[in-house]
Amino acid sequence: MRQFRDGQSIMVGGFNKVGVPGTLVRWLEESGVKDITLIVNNCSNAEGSIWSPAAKMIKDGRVSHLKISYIATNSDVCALYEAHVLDIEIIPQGTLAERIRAGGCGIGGFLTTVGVGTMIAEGKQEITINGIKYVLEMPLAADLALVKASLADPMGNGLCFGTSKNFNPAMASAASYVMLETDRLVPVGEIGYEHVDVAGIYVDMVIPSAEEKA
Amino acid sequence: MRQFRDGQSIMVGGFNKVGVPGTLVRWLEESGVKDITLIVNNCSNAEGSIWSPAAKMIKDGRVSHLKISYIATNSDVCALYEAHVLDIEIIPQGTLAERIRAGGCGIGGFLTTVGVGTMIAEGKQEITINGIKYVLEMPLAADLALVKASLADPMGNGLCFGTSKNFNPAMASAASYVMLETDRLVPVGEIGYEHVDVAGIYVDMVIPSAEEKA
Amino acid sequence: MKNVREFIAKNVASLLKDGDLVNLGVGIPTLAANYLPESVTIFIQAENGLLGCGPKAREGEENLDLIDAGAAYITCLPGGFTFDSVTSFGIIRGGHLDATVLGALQVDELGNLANWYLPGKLLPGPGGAMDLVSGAKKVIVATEHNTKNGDPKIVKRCTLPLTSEGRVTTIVTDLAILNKTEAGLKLVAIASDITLQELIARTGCELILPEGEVPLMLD
Amino acid sequence: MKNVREFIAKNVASLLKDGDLVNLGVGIPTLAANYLPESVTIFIQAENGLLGCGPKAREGEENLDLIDAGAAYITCLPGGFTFDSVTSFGIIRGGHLDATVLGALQVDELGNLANWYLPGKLLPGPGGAMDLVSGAKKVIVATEHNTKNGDPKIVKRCTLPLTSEGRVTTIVTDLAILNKTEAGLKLVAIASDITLQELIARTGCELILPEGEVPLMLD
Repeated sequence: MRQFRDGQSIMVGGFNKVGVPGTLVRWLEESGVKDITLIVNNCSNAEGSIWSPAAKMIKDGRVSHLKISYIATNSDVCALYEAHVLDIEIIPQGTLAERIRAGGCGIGGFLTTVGVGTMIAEGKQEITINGIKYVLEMPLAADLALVKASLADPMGNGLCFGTSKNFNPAMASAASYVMLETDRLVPVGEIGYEHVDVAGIYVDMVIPSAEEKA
Repeated sequence: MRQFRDGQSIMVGGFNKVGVPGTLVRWLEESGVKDITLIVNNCSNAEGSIWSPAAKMIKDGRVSHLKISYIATNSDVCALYEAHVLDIEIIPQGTLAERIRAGGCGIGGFLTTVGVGTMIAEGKQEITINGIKYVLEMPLAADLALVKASLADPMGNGLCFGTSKNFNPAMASAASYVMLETDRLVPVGEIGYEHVDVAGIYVDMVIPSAEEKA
Repeated sequence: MKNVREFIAKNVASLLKDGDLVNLGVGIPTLAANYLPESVTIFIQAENGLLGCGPKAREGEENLDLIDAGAAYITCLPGGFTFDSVTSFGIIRGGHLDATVLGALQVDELGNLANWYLPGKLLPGPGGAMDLVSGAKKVIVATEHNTKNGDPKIVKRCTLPLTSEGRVTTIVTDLAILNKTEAGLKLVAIASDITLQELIARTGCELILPEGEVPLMLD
Repeated sequence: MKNVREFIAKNVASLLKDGDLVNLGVGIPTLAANYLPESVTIFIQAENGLLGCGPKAREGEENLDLIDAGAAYITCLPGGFTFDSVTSFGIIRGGHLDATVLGALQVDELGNLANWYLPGKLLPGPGGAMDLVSGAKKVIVATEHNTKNGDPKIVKRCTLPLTSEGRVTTIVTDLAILNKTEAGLKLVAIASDITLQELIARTGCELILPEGEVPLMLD
């Protein structure tokens, strides 16, 4: 697909196995692109995981920069980190979400106490206000976002069931091009205007999911 | 009511006439409290406006600090500002919303281009990153928030119809004590867990609205 | 005599493109939506919490919870959605609006805008104007060319408190359409009922003139 | 021999108060919910996007879109609600959690915690731990007192990469409950199956002892 190109920065929504655009992740891997900056909360390399194609890309060296929060489910990442062969930025989960939000909503940076006094703060500007130390965190945006919604209409408005929202609404706001995968395509207007989680204005392409839920 | 006390900072939700907790605003005025820091988007002094009790407090000198975005609907505020008898902080609407959000979600400050080069930036720290000038805006929290939801359950979970969300969800997150007014009290569980706009965990008291909609 | 508000609105409408996501300020800017050609569909954001604003609600059919930023009862088009103020200004500040159209007290050749405070006289407050002007890709100012006293609203340097620095891209008045360029304000079109000399006399700064004939504004 | 995980979980549960809004980490912390007295109802947040976590879903009745942070299919109690990660960590960082319970690789007498990286060996990553520890009012560490090699996990100064500085309020292990105070770690309760001497020997920093008898942990 022409949407996938070498050298892109790509955000992929999902937390653990829920809210992950599995078909798009598979298409991404099959496209053969390399030198990718991958931005994810987690990326399991367990066999049969919905993340497997992305985990394969990491293992195969096609991901040159990885920005990630939770690594426990991917032993390759630990090995690559220790071997210094992959540039990994480890980001606290809330800071990851907030940086993506900032990237999407025109915030130039924000102050948080999260990470102060830890490796996470290294190389970052520290600002003390009223005696409280903060680290200045920068916005995070991407060339491409692959996101998921339970229902979506052709305009790209998405509704996410249960805990499947996670990173999807924010990532959709923070990428130049947004591909939305959905379990069920519904007509425009079927998602009530008070219940839109992923805003259609951010979405450039909607595709039906080919994954079976496990 | 013992919730209202002299010297408090109080946020009141609503945009123009929608999503305003009219009964709570009336109770606040009737309580006789003074020396209030009032944080609102707007506050019409038109006769019969749902904001009238708050506008009366401003006119009567019971509001000592006013933080506000849109003033056109209240000619008293303009007069008080010119006469330097009321301390008014004028805040761009999006910055007001974002500062309240920051106050509720533990963000110690944020960088925005909004207001750079204007009166709004006076006295604030300016930071230049990659050649772009930002102003550092500080979080805003309050002692008390008066908010509104169309439906609410006894746990304080609220759902807001139409454009009545506006400042209500953010203000509920940013105050030590939160009073929620609702058009209709519903049993716990009736608002679907995917449709909560005002989070019950923030809310300390729920009251039925005594206002008629106009 | 021409209806100035409608004339400006019509010419603003001509600058909007099919598919644009637009925020229209109260007054003349909102009128612009009435003058779009049939081939052009825009998505209108109301900063109080709605994207996909439809026509005003018919009398007796108002949803009392659904207003636009000017407090008119409106409708929501299919595919539209509602949101809170935090999300609304995230859309605005995040650069997701193709254009914003709003009024002016003054606007200058650097693209500076003043529209929220006339010291000693009028304090409407910024509302969402500062955010809109900072965030939108295209900032269209819709204003009468001169004040009621005949003073130019288009000036060399704004003297009133600024709304934003250098963000205005286009100015549409009852006399002309001007584009902000690095070199100053460039005349793009002129109203058919005035001469170039009159326009220059009623403008408070130098204008960059196009080569050849000046195109006419829509009547 | 006592079941260490259940023992720790039970003693963690004794520290939670009726009405508390709590985030429970994967493992022992999550077990704590099973040991609450009937008089205590807590609200559980799962940082992946749910507040009001109910029991695990019964087999065959799973909602495949509803998991907790440990990826277990769970249920949502009446009055609970779901949200995205931005909102979730707004709740966490904003100081709205009464308590968070999580594991440790090391914890020290200054209240520093290390639990996300064992250089050269294990890189679970912080996930939400740094945010939780920074934001929650009470930070309860639930951990075995010693590593599998017998080394103390409770030390004078953490040597592993920190999760946070000085935020731990209470440590619950298979041997003791310790409160962080300005002066150091204070012994609050001891397991009934060890002596004070043994506890001190198995702890990597000095402990402040209570006056009189040391209370016993729940068995």
